Amino acid sequence: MSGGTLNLLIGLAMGLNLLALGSSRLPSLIRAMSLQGVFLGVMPLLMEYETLNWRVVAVALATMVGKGVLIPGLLRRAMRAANIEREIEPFISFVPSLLLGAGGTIAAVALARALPLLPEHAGTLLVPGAIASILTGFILLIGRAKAISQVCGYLILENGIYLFGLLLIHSTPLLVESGILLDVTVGVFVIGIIVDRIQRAFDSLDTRKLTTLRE
Amino acid sequence: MTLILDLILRLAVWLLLAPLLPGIINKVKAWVACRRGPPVLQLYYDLAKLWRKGVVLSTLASPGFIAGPAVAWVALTGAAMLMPLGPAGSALSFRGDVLLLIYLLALARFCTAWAAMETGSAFEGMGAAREVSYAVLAEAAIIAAVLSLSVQTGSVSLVTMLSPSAGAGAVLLAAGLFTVLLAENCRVPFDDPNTHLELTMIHEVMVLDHSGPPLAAILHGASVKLLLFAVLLVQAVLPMGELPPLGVAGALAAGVLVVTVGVGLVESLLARLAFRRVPLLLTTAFLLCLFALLVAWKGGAK
Amino acid sequence: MTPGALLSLAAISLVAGLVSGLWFSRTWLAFTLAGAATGLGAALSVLLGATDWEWRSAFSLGGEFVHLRLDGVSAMFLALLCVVGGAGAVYAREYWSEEHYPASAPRGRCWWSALMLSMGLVLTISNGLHFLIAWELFAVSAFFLIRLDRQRPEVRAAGWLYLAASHAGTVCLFAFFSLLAARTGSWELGPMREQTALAPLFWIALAGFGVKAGVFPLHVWLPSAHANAPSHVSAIMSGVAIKMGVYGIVRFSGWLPVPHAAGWVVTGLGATSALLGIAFAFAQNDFKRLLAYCSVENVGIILIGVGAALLAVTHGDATWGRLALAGALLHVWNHGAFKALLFFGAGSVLHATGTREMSKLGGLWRTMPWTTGLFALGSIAVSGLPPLNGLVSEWLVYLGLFDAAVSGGPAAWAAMPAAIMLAMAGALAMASFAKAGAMIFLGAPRTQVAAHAHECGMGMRAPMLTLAGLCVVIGLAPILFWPVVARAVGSWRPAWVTMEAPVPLVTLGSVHAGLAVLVSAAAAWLWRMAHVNGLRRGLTWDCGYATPSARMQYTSASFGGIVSGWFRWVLQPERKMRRPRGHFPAEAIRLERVPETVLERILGPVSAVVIQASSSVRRLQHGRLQFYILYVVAGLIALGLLVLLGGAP
Amino acid sequence: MNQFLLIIVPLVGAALAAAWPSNRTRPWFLPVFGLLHVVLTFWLFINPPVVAPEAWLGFDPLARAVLPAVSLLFLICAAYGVSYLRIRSERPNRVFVALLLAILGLLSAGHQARHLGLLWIATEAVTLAAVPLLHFNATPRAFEATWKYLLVGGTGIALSLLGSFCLGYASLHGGGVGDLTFTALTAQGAGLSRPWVLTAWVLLLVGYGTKMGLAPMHTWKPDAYGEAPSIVGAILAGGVTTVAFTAILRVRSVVGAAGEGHIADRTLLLIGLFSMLVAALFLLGTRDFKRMLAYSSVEHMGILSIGAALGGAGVAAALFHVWSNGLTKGALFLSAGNIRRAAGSPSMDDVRGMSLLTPRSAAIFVTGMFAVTALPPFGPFFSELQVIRAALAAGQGVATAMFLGCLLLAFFGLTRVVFGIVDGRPRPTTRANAQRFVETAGVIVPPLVLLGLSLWLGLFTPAILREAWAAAATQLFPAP
Repeated sequence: MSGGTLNLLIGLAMGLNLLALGSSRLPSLIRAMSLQGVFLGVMPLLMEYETLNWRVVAVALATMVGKGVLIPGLLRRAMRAANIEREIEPFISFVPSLLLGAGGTIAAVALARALPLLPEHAGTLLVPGAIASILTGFILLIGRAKAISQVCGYLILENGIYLFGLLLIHSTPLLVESGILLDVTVGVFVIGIIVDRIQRAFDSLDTRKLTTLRE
Repeated sequence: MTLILDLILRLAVWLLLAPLLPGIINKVKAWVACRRGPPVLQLYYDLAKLWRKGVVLSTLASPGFIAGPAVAWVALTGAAMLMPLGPAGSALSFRGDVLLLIYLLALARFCTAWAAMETGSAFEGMGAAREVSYAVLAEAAIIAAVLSLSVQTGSVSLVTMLSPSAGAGAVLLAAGLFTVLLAENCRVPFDDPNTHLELTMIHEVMVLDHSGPPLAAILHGASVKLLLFAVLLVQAVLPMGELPPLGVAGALAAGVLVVTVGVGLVESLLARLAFRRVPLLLTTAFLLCLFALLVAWKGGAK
Repeated sequence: MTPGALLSLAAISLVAGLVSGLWFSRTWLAFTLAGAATGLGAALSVLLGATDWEWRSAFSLGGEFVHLRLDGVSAMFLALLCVVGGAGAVYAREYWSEEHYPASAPRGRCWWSALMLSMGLVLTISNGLHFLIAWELFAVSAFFLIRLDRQRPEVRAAGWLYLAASHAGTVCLFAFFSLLAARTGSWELGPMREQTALAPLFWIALAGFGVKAGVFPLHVWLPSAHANAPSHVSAIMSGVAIKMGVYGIVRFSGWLPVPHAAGWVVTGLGATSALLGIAFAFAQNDFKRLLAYCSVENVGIILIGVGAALLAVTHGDATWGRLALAGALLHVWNHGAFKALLFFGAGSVLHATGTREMSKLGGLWRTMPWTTGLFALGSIAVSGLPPLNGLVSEWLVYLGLFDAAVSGGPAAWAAMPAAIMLAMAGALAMASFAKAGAMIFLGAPRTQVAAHAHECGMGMRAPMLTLAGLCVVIGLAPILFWPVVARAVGSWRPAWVTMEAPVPLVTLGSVHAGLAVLVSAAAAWLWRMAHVNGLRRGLTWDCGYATPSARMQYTSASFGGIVSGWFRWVLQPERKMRRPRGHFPAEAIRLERVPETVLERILGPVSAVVIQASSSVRRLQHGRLQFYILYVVAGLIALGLLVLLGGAP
Repeated sequence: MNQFLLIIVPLVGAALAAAWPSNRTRPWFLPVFGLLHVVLTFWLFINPPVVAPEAWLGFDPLARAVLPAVSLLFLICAAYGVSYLRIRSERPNRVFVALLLAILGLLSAGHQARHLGLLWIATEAVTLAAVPLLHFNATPRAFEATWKYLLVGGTGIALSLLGSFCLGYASLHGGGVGDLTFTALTAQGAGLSRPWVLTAWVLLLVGYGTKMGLAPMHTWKPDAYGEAPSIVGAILAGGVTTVAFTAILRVRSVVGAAGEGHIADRTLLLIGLFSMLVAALFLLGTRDFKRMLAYSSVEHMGILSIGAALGGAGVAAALFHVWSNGLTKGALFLSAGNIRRAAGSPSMDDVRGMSLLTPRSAAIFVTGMFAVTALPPFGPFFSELQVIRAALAAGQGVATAMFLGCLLLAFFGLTRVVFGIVDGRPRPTTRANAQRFVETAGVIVPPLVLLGLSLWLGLFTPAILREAWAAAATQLFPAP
């Protein structure tokens, strides 16, 4: 039954990817991302529910708090400071990114077949979901002009990797957990700080302004 | 002792006979033009007169202006000493003397050009420029001719080289060397020794400012050079190997005379070429010698 | 004393000079001369002795044991280095003196010692790794010497061009020595003629050393470097440094097996360099450029000799190969001597007038009699005219070629064209130096600077006299030098060793001597005759023109006009002219400039293409983060595809 | 125990420095702890400990072959840092000093990590710790550079994490029990699942390649090196990149054990050549002498990966090159820093005639440039020659030709820029700016020492070093 729930959650996460790709308004983008973070936080609990131990719980909590609350909050603050509401003229506009994302998701499902899985993972959507989120992350990173959207893209990319990491959470917990914790630190501290600093230095979050360093 | 005697005799022959050739040439030209013309010995009189005359030196000229003709004269006489005279052979013969001969001629040219540039006159600059430039092609032709001779005879020293065998090569060589002779001695059609328009001259314009003994040295040197080339030409093409010594001497003399007369005839029949055509003719001469070389080589190969 | 002791003395004194040069010019000179003398002693003791000198170190440097070796070939080049290096050091003290160049004179002294030291190392080292080290040190010290006067942009440009070209050559040498090491399994150098698998390496070596030697298509760096360097530097560059390239070619064609075509290619390269180099020289107006191009010609002559020797190795007999190689090696000395002499002369003209353009000079013989005489002597020598040394070596090369032609083998196909081109080159050299000497020293001064020139001092005259003496001695007594050359030939190919001269060098020498005596006698006699008969001074005959001026004299461009017309296909002169118009033309202009054809017409476009590529690649770094991440993804995809394709068994 | 000290000591130093009140005396923490670290490292280097195969962290041959170079470079940069921070006394240096020391500790961890996850954590911790150092100057340009470094580097982080997951899954799929020490992975060898290994290799190569700065993932380098203080540049170029390189080497050994070595080598060779070519083309055109250093560093990363692609001898040569390039590049960075400070601009367009204004730094800069372009007898000459020889021995003739061609182009570019700023007459503005900069011993001696080390490394390479490199090579490529 848990596998079903897990796949359901992953499917929702994939849906959120498309939402993130399609929305031109930053708040909805952030909301999609944070929601995805929360879903991801739930997953380990689902996977490990019979052998539940404190580490898994910690990971789950860290994820939910970090990706679901802290970072979105930070981004919202920066957004308000820079008072930007929406993504204007992105490098890849919304419909194409949607199509790309959708196509990518389909391709991901197909591609996942190429990689052999262990029987216990055979049924899950973990791999396609991971690939799809990674793809979404890249599309946002490449296609959006606002620093905030790029950060969201980066975090969705991380979410994808996290999804993938769940394959290993049983066998090599430490790798996964440390990875997750590091994501959170990257996300929270560094990116947050830099976004803030850039907002102050350029008093805008439009990366079009950040092209003075060039050949 | 005999060596000294031989040397003196040789010098006498070369130095005394050389001025005869221009005289003969002028005589021939006169005959063709149905004039009486200057006496055959005219050049001797001129030389004697010049030798006694004083010198007018350009204010710009350095001692090199006088040293030049002297060096040139010595170089030409030295070259003549290397040239074998039929049965008598040459004063000094060694492997590679032919190259030394060629470079002695070059030395003479260098000194004449240097002396000519001394005066800073545009005319003489012009002449010197032409002299040294045309020499490039002439020397190529000479080397090709010499190569053909040495390939033919398998030797690199004049005495043995200049006993060629008759053949197609000889004809080509004769034509080529004759043209080179005309060019090197500044005869028509390359240059006109009797013109008086400085712009059109090569050799004569180089010596415009020379006078007195230096001029004498130059003129005499020029005649020695002419004789040198005539002798070279004759010995290079006439197969005189099997004749008796006297016969060879006679043949040589006759040959030189023929060449001289030929030069005279050419001068009276042809007009001077335009300067831009000169390289063409010289190249032809070079090609003639080159063909001679190929003939000689392939002949030697089989 | 053994060569080893002498060499170590030389090295010590050169190092001492290197250290002291920064402060004390006199001490530096003493040390440098001591080093040169001892080095020369070592070289001669090897050349006149029978045995090579060899030394292996107990310690290792860069992971290799130091292995020094002085045999006939290297000793010949070492002797030249010592002579020119010493002479140049003396010359430099007056020419590049403290009071004229307070900033650069000390640097110049240090780099000079460094240059001599590194070239000496190049000549003695017999280990690939250390050879590369010494080679690069030599290249770099030469570079810093060239740009001594680095405040002038054209000097900097010339220096950079030299550095770039030299590095290109060095890269070839990297490949050469690494391949050698990879094939033989060690960096050790030495005779390995029997390992025929190594033959193809010769081509890489030829390219690498050819750049330094200034062989025709690879000579691009040479003219500007020689022209813009201080004259004593030009002298050692042209006299010795480019010979290092020749040394490399001779050395490794002697030690390694050579491919079958080597003889043909080297002879061809030599003939081309000889003819085209001198054609370019004749067309120059800058007299130092003229000398530089003349160096290209002389390297060509040397290579003709080497090529003939290689032909003899592959198909032919030793006799004419030996002659040609002997000629080439002797020409290395001769060219070193007279080219250094000529550059010193050029330096004293430059020192006196400050211009390198012949069309601004003229009539210097009055103010600079010594320089004039010495330059004239150098010109006779470089044109290969009797009775000086130039002829001796060219004569040997010619004999080699003639014998090759006479021998009638396939080598004749190469020998005969080479001989003819050599003859044309000789005639052109004579023409070029008639022009140079005349334009600089004869006639009337064309400008004020030329009118107010001054003779150089003893410090610059003495080295010139020394070198001139060397030219004369080799010219008049070539037989004295035969054993040396024969020794070198013997160590190039042991099979060819011979002591008795195969050609009548004695006769040639005596003819030269006699010629010298007669020439001077005749000149004196004519001079006396002129004075006896009475000598008047008058204006040059000007065809009745009333107001002649110095600018009416024949200029260098007009003097070279005819020949540069013949070589227009390669010279590609750029003309700017305004023909005289109307009955009383106001002005007429005719400017002619001979470009560096290979550099401007071939390398220029190529490098333009590279620069184009570079700027289009640089446009990818446009500062847009989105694209940077795209590049990462692209890299990911590309590598993924690569692995997929590579993964396919 | 000592290998832990290598990590702990600098971290303690970082903590102390962070707590230290005085801005003036804090910089002294750098040399002091740097010295401690050097002493420890070389003590371990002389008598290496036996490393248990299952250990997650250990001073194994690879660490022994690289870590001393990093430590040495850090010490000298630290010595420079004291005088540098005195010049920049207007900026608070608490974070700067603390993080520099932290980076040293994390580098030691990364070099000694024998566990996939640990290696990743250490490497990425270094990346993040470097962030505040980059915007030490707090100019908008610095923030822009940091932003790019962070996102491009972050992508690298993400990909290498994904790669690590894939490798882990490969082991899991091959019946592994989830032990991700390199010993275990190598032991599993052919048991690893092939598709997953290849995927992991690509992801890890790109991820760690981003950190190394291989083209086309090098884009962050010029910005970061151009805007960061030169001491940071030196440590990034000589230290941080080497961690990524050793990471790639370790992964490469696992892939080799899995029997896919030839594919890995091909990818390494191609990406190395590509990086060299791209770097050479950039060098031909760039007009900024600090960005020039970045591109030169890209070129040398290319050389490293080419060396890594050539098997045992190549890896030994590459490790040699890590030493020689790191030390020489350090000298270049420090002298470039002096020139930059004196000239007030990093661009050829406004900087000229520095040989007149900062003669010593200019001399060091020129010498360093020659050294880094493989002029004998400096270190890079010998190491690059070893790479060439290894390539030729491996029969890679064409690759060698391209390699040499790129070296030549890069030489043209470097000489163009370097002599462009050293020669000529300085502009009056530059002159005025240079008045305020004094070439004290503090800023001249460290680069000189680095040059001296590079020379010594080339001429008198100690046998023990060669032995260490060879040992590392055999650790990665156990002779079959």
